[in-house]
Amino acid sequence: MREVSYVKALNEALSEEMARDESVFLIGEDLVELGGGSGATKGLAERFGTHRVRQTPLSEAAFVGLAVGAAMTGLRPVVEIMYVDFVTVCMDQIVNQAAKLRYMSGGQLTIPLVIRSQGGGGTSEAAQHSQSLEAWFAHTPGLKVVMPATAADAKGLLKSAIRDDNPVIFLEHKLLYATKGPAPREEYLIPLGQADVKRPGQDITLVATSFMVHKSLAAAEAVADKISVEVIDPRTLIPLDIDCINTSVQKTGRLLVVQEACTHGGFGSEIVRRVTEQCFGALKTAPRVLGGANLPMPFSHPLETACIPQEEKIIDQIERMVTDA
Amino acid sequence: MREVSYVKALNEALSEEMARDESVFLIGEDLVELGGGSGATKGLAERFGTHRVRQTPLSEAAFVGLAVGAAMTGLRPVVEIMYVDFVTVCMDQIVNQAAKLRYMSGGQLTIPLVIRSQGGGGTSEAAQHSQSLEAWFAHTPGLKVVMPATAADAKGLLKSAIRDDNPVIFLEHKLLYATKGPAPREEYLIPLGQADVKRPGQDITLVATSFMVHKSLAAAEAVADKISVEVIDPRTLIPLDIDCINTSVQKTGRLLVVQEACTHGGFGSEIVRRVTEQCFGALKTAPRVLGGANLPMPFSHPLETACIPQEEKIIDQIERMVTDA
Amino acid sequence: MRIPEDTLREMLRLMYTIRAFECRARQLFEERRLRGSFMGALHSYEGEEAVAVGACIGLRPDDYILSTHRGHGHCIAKGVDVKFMMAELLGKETGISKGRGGSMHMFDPALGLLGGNGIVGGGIPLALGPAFSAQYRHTDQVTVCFFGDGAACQGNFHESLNLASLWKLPVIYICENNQYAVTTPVNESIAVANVADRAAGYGCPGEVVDGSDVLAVYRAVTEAVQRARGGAGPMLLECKTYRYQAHCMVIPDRRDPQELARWQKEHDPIRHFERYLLDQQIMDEAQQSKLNEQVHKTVEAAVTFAEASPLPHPSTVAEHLWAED
Amino acid sequence: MRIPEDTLREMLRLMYTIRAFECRARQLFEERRLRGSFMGALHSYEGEEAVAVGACIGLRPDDYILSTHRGHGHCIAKGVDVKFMMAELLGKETGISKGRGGSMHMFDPALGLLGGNGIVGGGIPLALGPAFSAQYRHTDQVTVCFFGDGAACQGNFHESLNLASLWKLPVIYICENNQYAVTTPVNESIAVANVADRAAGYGCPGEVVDGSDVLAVYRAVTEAVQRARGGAGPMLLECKTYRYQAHCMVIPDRRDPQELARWQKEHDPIRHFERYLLDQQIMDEAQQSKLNEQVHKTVEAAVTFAEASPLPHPSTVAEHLWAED
Ligand SMILES: Cc1ncc(C[n+]2csc(CCOP(=O)(O)OP(=O)(O)O)c2C)c(N)n1
Ligand SMILES: Cc1ncc(C[n+]2csc(CCOP(=O)(O)OP(=O)(O)O)c2C)c(N)n1
Ligand SMILES: [Mg+2]
Ligand SMILES: [Mg+2]
Repeated sequence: MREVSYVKALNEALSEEMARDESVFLIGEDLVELGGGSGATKGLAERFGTHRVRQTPLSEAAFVGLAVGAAMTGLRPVVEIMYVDFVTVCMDQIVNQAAKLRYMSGGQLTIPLVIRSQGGGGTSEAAQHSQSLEAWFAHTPGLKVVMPATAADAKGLLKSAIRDDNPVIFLEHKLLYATKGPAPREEYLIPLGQADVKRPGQDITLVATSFMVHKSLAAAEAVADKISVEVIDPRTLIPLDIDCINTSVQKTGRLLVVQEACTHGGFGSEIVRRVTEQCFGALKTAPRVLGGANLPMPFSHPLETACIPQEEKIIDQIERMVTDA
Repeated sequence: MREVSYVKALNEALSEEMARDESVFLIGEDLVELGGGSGATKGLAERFGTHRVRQTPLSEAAFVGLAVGAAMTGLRPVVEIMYVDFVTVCMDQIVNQAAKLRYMSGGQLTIPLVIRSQGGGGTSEAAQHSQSLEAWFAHTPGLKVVMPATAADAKGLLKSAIRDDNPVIFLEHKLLYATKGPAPREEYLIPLGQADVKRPGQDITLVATSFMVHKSLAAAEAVADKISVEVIDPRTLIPLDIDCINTSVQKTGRLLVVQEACTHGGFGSEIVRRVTEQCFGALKTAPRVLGGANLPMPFSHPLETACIPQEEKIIDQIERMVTDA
Repeated sequence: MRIPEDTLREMLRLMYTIRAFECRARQLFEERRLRGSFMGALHSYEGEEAVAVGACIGLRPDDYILSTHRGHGHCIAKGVDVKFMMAELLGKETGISKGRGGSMHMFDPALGLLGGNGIVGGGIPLALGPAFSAQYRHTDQVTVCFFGDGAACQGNFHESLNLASLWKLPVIYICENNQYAVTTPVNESIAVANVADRAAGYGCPGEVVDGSDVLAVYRAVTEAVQRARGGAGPMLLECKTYRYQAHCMVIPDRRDPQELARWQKEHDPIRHFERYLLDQQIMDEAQQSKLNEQVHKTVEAAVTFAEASPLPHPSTVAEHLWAED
Repeated sequence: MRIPEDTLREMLRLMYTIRAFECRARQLFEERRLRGSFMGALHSYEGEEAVAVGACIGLRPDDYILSTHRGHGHCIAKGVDVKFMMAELLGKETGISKGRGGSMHMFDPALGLLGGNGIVGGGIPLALGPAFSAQYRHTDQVTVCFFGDGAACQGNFHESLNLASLWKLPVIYICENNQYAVTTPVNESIAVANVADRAAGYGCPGEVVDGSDVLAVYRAVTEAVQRARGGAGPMLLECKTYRYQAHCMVIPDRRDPQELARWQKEHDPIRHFERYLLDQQIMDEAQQSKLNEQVHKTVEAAVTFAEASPLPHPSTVAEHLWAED
């Protein structure tokens, strides 16, 4: 299969869906010439016109609100918020409006909306440009939450998100855009709510999201001669394919969640809660979360590195959990 | 000890701290005549002047920002956001500014700020006036999070929050304001980070927050003839007195967290994660969270009731966990 | 502008209906309060009837409106049957939002009613959406967005007016300046005399309108609608008005009683319009009081319908969250 | 207004320093990029020097400023030693924010520098705080808040201008209109010709200033400062200017090169001011180039200092989060 970059895969998904359905339009900052914060929308204005690729003023609350209102009235907006850190200026339109409108209206409204954004650290952009905020959205009933880790997943999941009739928060990672992987050139969909076993194994279940999937795979490879690690990427947090995770933990008896978001109160804790509840008898040791430091992301490289789970730490945690019990 | 309502206890705390320290001022909507959303600031403008009780336009981002900036420059603002649901319009000033400024400045700035707000359901105010959003703040490094359940705790904790040199999110509950309890008339402080065992017990540890403390105590009482329930109110989520909870679970072997917030990704999951990690060997059954429904809060009374953990459900869960293992 | 007599009579009927509905809703609220049960927050539109009616009567069913927390008048003026509204207020399954929404969240997309809002100013960005959608789909539908003087202080107002004007969206922003936001008088929240004057800062026309004169509102809105339908972009109208009741049912009214009396005496929208119809010999007193009686009967029938309707069953609580359910 | 010659010479020195600093910082960035290491986001202030210098030179050390993502010029103009800035850019422990902040987050409260901001418009509400604080403490300190043409589209702008004007806060809002927000030209983001014209909507004076003329900026700001110190409230100044570099180091510049050339030829703030000083016989060419050489030496010494400084140790990463640490 041809190799394609994550950002190109996103671009293809947008392009295919725009070609397929006239009601799909893009809205956000600097989408036209720059292609948005990541380049994912490059070339789309040329192809589909600025009528459908709407570059906005710096007014996130207004353009997210516009998108929600457009979705209520039959369009299928795909919004870009340049960095997920900036959701803080438009949280209301996402949380109190988009997520709740269908329910509050007794099912009368449908909000087919995708909000794309990028999270994560590792580029020395400091505390206001490096957060991983998926836990906020996963705690907001009415939102689906998607976090693709590979080019193939990015394309298939974004297409499904666009076709979904609910508001979907689609979280990319800034260090993934340039990564390449195999992905079909032709059209395909990956359903929301289906985890992917990225590497099968027997001794421990490692659930990782977004960029952490790659670090976890590297860690799994590094210990492969002594420990057989199963790496699962849930791909979507809401809906969560808990069955896939449970099945794995029933087999391995051990669960380690690796997330970049701050450990405290992150979505990893939610996975631990559910697995503990549902697989208690099978657990050989306490499930754990290896997450980001409970700190704002520091600027300086060595400090930033210390805040993000690194391969060595994952290896260390795997080894301790497997020898532990 | 005299009995006092929760809202009066808050009022006393504000009043005492304003009298003690001129740099303390209040800011928010309708604080003067109405006393704010709950009446907690009633009479304070008369006593201290509108110079120190600042009633604002409907501009949460502006007045939270003002408070953060005032805190940077030596004042000690106590902000009221009428309902916690409205933090969505000022999340940036809380999360990207208040919480991060000290760290980003390398410790040069100090932000002695309290943001008071009310959460919770039970009054048929529907989806945009009934949320419990503590998990968002607890997942934001740099914020302390306080949730008093009684009049005595409300007074002692609010006074400590005001004297704390960090940004503190202080979450009240709309059904608690009218409740009464014993609280010293004179000055006292309750340190942040100290849980309170509201009822000692042997068979199961019940960790409950805010209004759920009272429902949990009622449930504990109801089963008292057959099951001995220990009810712990952490009182502050950040910092969390995990030692107190662990000690209890080491004794009981069982943990049930009762929270009003949506179960998925709530702070209960975080407590479960930590207790499971730290008390794994002592656990007789899987820790559980009994939380709110994963739904926007519905308006209609029977639906709303179904979304909030009720005494019977707590009893049922206690019984199942104790007979389970 | 010549207005057909039928339209004039319909205006009066709608104003009567709003007043009767609000009055009856308050009674129901009080009755229930005495019985110790909640009906949530109830914000009366009495005194402001001319705004909703003057603004909506000239709209087509496929034109959109965005309403507020004080929204019953908007719903009635846009053509919603009061029996579904009354049922909603009582939290019944037959309610217009199936009991999920309540007073602040009434929706009827088939009539272009895209909902009230519990977040002050929350509808302002949403309104950009249907307006954009109409422009995108090349229809000539317009959107009317109601908001208060309090809401005019929210950042949403600024972002949305700018964007609407920049993109020439067919949206009419109507500020219902009823002189207060809860207890805060407008001169303590807005630094200038007229909200409408701010339109200049966005390059769109603004106009102050006598909000107690239904014909003045009708004329101003009709002109704005013509402009918008013709592609000339948005307009900001500020209707000066006054609410007759306290902010909502649970908040005491401490406004100057003489101020209220003066507005009722000199600016009552219904009396004013009754007199006009008499003067123009369009309806005599007998016809007017007959119409009013009919309206009261309709409202009474709505109460009967609502009281007789079933509450939603708790087992259905999760319905209407996801589009696929 | 007679300006002392020393002040004029100091203005030139500061403008030289800013340009030399930015130029050197870009070189460092490029060097590092070639070596495969990050320096985060770097936003050059070249071309806009007259704004920061004209605005800050007349301020007292105890006056406050709030800066932006493009903030190096503001820091230098407010008196920060470039060696601590350079060390911050390289993420060193000796950096002005101890390496925690980086380019966008430089703080020096002792000099009144209350920080840059990674959130566009994030500083606008914060600026209300020190202004309020000065009013509250009865000092005559003023606050200057810088923000861009992009930031002027954020809701924060509206809320803050209104509140500042309403409460007559001693704050001067300076819009640095450099014609673009990333790739979005100002006429595609603001619906009117001048941001300054919006001041009328808040009841405070607004003025358009030639941002390439340091004396024009100085005069306008001095007047605004006098007003504010005297208790007459805020003012909105819009400085028309142009940035010479791409939005930041990682974004390609696709602006019309002739447009840039024209600004550089006709409006270069440094050349313009050099010529003025020659004309007024305050400094001859030799003196100017000697000054410029000194400045370059200072900047070079800063680089040496920064390069020689240690990186923060990862074990210290958690320092500076909480006030009590
Ligand atoms: C963002 C937000 N802040 C505060 C509130 C609480 N609140 C509800 S209505 C209201 C006053 C609204 O005033 P205005 O916009 O003038 O409308 P009116 O009630 O006068 O019709 C306030 C402060 C809210 N619902 N949302
Ligand atoms: C709330 C928010 N939205 C988007 C961004 C991404 N961003 C960073 S700088 C910038 C442009 C800012 O333009 P302007 O305010 O004119 O300042 P300039 O860069 O021109 O100095 C954007 C969109 C951000 N940092 N914050
Ligand atoms: Mg009002
Ligand atoms: Mg700019």
